[in-house]
Amino acid sequence: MTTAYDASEKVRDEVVLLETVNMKKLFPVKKGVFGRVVGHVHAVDGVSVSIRRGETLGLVGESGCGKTTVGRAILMLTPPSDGYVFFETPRIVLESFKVLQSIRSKFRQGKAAAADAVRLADEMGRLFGSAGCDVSDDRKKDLCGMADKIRRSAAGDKSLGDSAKWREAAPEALDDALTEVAKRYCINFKEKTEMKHLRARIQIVFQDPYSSLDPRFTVERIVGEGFRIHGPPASASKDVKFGETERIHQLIEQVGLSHDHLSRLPHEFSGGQKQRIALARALALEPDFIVLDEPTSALDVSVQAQVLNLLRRLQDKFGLTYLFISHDLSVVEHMSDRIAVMYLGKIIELAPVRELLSNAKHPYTQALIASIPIPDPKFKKVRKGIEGEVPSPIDPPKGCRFHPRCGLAGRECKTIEPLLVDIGNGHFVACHHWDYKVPPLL
Amino acid sequence: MTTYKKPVLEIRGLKTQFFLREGTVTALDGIDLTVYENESIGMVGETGCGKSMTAFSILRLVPHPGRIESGNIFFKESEEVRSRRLRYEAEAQAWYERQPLSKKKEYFATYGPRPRDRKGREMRFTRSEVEKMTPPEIAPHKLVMTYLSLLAKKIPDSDKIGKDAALRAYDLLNKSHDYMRSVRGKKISMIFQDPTTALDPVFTVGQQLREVISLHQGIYNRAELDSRVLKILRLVRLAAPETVMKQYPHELSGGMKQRVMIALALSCGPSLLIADEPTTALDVTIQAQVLNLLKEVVRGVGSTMILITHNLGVVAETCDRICIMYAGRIVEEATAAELFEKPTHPYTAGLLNAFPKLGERKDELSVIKGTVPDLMLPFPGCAFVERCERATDVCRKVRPRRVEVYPDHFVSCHLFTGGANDNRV
Amino acid sequence: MTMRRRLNDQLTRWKMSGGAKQFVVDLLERGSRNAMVVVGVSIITIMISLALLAPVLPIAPPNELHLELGENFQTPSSRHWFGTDSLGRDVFSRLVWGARISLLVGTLAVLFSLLIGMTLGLTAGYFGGKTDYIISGTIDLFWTFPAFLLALALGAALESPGLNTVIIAISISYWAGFARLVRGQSLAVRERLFVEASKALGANSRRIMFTHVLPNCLAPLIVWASIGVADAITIESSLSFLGVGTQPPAASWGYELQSGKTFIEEAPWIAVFPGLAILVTILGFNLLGDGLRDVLDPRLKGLRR
Amino acid sequence: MADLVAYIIRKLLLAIPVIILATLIVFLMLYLTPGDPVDALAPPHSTQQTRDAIREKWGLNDPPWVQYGTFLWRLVHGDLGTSIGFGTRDMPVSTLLSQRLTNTLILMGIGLGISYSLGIPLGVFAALRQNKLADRSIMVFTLVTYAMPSFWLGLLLLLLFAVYLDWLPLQGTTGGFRNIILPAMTLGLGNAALTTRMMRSSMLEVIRNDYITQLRSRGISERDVILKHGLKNAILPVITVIGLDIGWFVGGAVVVETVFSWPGIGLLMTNGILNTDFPVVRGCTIVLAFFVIAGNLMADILYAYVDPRVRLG
Repeated sequence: MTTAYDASEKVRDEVVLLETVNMKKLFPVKKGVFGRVVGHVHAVDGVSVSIRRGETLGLVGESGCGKTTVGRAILMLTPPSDGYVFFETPRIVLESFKVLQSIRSKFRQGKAAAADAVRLADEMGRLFGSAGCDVSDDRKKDLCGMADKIRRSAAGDKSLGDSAKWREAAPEALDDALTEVAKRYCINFKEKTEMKHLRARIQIVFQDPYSSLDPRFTVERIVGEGFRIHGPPASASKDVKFGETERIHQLIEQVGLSHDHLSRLPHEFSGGQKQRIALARALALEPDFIVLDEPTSALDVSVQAQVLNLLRRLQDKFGLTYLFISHDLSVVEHMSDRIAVMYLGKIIELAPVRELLSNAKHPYTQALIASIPIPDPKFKKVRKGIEGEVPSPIDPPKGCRFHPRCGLAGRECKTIEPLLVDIGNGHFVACHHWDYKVPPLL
Repeated sequence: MTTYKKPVLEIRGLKTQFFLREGTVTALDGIDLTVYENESIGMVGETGCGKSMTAFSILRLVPHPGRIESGNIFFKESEEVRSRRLRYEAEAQAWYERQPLSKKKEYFATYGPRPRDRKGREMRFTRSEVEKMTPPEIAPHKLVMTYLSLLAKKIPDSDKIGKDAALRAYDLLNKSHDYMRSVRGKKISMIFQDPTTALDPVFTVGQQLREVISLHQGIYNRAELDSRVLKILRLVRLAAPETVMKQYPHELSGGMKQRVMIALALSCGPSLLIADEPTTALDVTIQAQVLNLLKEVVRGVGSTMILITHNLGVVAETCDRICIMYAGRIVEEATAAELFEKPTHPYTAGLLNAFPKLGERKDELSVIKGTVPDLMLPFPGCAFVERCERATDVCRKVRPRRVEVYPDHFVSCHLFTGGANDNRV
Repeated sequence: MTMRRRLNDQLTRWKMSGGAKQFVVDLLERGSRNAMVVVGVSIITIMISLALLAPVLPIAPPNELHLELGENFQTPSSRHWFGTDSLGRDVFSRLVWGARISLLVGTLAVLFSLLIGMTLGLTAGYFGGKTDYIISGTIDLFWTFPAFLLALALGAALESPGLNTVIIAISISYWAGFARLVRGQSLAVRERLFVEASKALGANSRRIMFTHVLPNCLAPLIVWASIGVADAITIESSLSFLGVGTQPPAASWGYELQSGKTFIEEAPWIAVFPGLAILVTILGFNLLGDGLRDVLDPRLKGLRR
Repeated sequence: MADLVAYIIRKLLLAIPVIILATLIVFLMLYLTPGDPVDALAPPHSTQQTRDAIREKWGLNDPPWVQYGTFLWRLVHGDLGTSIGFGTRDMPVSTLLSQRLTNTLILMGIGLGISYSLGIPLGVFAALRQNKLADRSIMVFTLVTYAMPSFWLGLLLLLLFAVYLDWLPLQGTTGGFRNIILPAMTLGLGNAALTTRMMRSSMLEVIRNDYITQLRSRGISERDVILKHGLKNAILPVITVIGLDIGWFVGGAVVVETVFSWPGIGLLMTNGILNTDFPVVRGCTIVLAFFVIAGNLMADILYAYVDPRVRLG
């Protein structure tokens, strides 16, 4: 009867596996005798991206654009300096969180009106009143109470006294609510022990297979390292007698190696085999989400194909979610469902694969696609690449970061930073001139 | 309408080996290649297939403990001398064709494995031994000896190519070290893969360019040198060449460094430019810039280019002709269009399919099973046999000859030599 | 025969086991193929056995004086292999007894420096930040300051010259090398991706330090310790030569040399043989160190002293 | 050049805490001596009056940091106390030091000269003849030379050149230049051996680099490749340890001066130790420590001058 309603309800109940909200990572640049901080490398500068369960999000960009830092920040290997990394969060919580954030920024700027306080109270009420939000009941009651008071104060109820004046109370309640949600759902707000458990669920495979395996460990120890940290593998879902050794054997088979490889040391393996071992190590704790940081860029083409196929197979088998980071758009295209393009610490375009390749809107994405050499001499096109090189991330250009190299740049590009806007079809782009008609690329 | 193409460089039976404590690695195993004037030829292959080693062998800069074991590299031969040589070679080829298959293995140095004794060591022959082995009625046997005796590192006066002084005079492998130095940088020039490690870190860009220019062009006047340096830096389109000249390599970005490298290579107007993975260390947009520059500049200078890369896309866009290398051998050679349209060797076909192409998303990439063979082990037959889906018995035993399957399209595979059906083995 | 096979089996099993045992087997296997290591180990073994067996060897007691005419300044002969000194003592016997002191000082001083250095180096590498800043500053200071000079100043100032003083002085002066090494190594290893992977699996810093960082420091530490013993022996003999180290009548190579110096024209053997003993011992440890460096980690070639 | 100047200034500033720490350690030496600190500073068998004067002068009753201040203040003014040893009693330590300073500097200068002018060419030569007979012999020779204790080497040289061959004077300074040859050789040879080994391995590393192949591919002669490009790169690690070398020389100078009775600061120090002349020993330690610090500073600056990459840091 009400299928549309059902669908929307489904979306509302959906749990988003990973979402970053305005994630930033700055590295201080030190200089002089006393290590004075003279500036910051804006490696990641406000990245908001969401990854659904079971999909592969590709992240492309040139060296120094911050794509590797995004992966490392999600894993807390280099914890983000600002922003939120949500893990396994119901969509309703996320939506409320974003609304609350926008209201907070209004309050910070001092532009808030009574209507905003009412909106705030409504939003808080909805968030902490719902069962989807997993916060202790006491805190929920507290926060709902606060929301209630604010609403009444904003509505002009004088009976509550000065202490409940919405102008003072609202920012406080907002901070409380945001912290409460962040503490429950954000990786970068977790306690140490909680973090350790989360670590088992998010894993990474690095680019360089040569340095990612300890040269003094046998393959068995490398693959089994997770069990030394988190204890033996969970046997509840598996056969009763399912010990560590069996699990390691199973893992090593899953990545296409054999049992007699287990007692060997990393230096006896080729690059592709090392990458398989690294993959087995990542899979050992049965993670949900794996960051693949250029997993094949150190490999030869024929071996790369083997590893890419393996990654695909494993994803289907275990329902894994990937963040696939690479500089190679053709590989990313092959692997991903959606692609995000990064430039100088920002995501400048994000779209489903086909949409991005056939209908790229951002001039940088267009240039990136045009720069890729096509292994087919029939396309001996005159390349419409871009001039110049990526500016320093220490002092990125004002306005749109791409404007010094952009053919379409106008005055507004030099001053106003374009926001990532939805242009339909799940296509997001951060450009003032995305509407500009472009000749087809391929 | 085949126009006569003038060859710049002709490689014949080039074999380069590395002598390690663990054994002998055969990095190049009988390379034959002809590079014509004003063309750009791409050499494609995976790590360890010997594509870079070909470049170093041409310049005779094979690092220790490697050595060029045999072969000839004819550089800028005169037309008359070349035709004579081709005649010798054709005679030898014809003789070889007449041999029963079992003997082919034993004899022919260029196309087959070297004869080995029971311990697997390579056998070296004296002249009389070779004559004893060779049926007397066959005249071109002496050519066989050329190759065999080159192995023995001496050229007896009875073999045709070896005796022909005019022919030998063009062979780079016969030249003195001083002569080679005058060729390097001036006539044959090279661009290296990683510009961060291939420029001397403690000299400025200007100093490094001046050194090369003054060496090969005999210019010692500082002002003139500087103007030359600026000219060449402008040619590679470096912004602010005056500043770049005074800078050290570490002060430049990767793309700029590679431009400086190109400037170094082109500074003396070489007739042959060897670019060894010139864009591998660069980002894709910078790669596009550098490739465009290379194409343009090479055409502008009127030079010939050998482009070595692992990226099929790069050669497809840049090169006229492409050689596919595998385990130290050239397995297929064709024009770019032809190669991508009709990949003939199973390895080429596998490589093309394993390469993810933009806009052609597949569920599964087709793969070449297994890994590259150990170059320390001798393979009497085809090097690709272990990974080949269509390998037969003969592939394991006899090295496939190079055959022309289509016009100007050569392949070394028993599927096309007729060897696969040869039951005389 | 079966013994040998069983030993071989055991070694193979250890080799496959990874970790410390595998490291030891590897060390033995590769070391025995390196000529420098073999020569070095042989020299050191001979020196150590001489030193250990000194009390039971059929040699004259080192302090037995023979002041009778003709008994002192004897040239080397079958009775006194290395001759006798100005007091008629047997030079060979004094050298054998001197080996005890040199080797003891060398080993103990290196052991203490190793302990100080490893603790401080690991602390700096483990905590990083301010702690690292202070510790590495101290390390650098001690590193640039010549160990010998510091030991000399300490030896001159410390209460009573003697064996303990020398060991303490050398340990205090020499630890910086070890600390630098461990700190540098731990910083380098922490950058390696396998440590990152371990972190991603949830390993804490302590686990990373002890399972990844420390084992990867082992090879350079062994190399360094071997060369360190040679250095410590040099310093000890230099101190004794200057009269700050071991005090007579205990037999010490440096002191023997010093007393032989006066008679260098008439009885060169008194000074020549102790020097030779020092030379051979130091050579042995240096050979072992250099050889192990080649065997274990060729990248360490740049390291010095 | 501006970046080089900034670099030097930075290095000079960084030397200040080092100097302070070094003087602090020297200051603390006094408290390592047995008994009352006055015992170490006052001549033996001196009257209570003299002892009180000394106690007063160095403020030994003050709190430690004030004492350190007094010590520094006097140090800056060149007052290191007076000698209490036999023969030099009551002479200011600074006078004793300044008399000997030149001799030590000459010895170390010539020693350094010998060690680099021998070590660098030998190292390059050995690298170019890697694993050949010449290389092997050089390596064995340097290994043995380095293992030789310098006092023993000195004695052997004396025995050979002064006693048996009688070419050079036994000891002292009366023979002019001929006197310095043996001490300087003794001091320089050990470090020459070390420099040779270091230069060799550094050169071997450098010639494996891509840029060396690149230079060869430009037709540049082998001589230029090695002596111009190779040497300039290979010498960098050697320069980084010049500071350590100077430290080594300072330590070695003490021993060598004693062996050859060369009247430098080292000999002064050994005599001071034998005479239990604490003020002299302390003075010598300070001067030698300054040598080390200055040497390190010079090495840093030299390094920045040769290697353009360092200055940025």
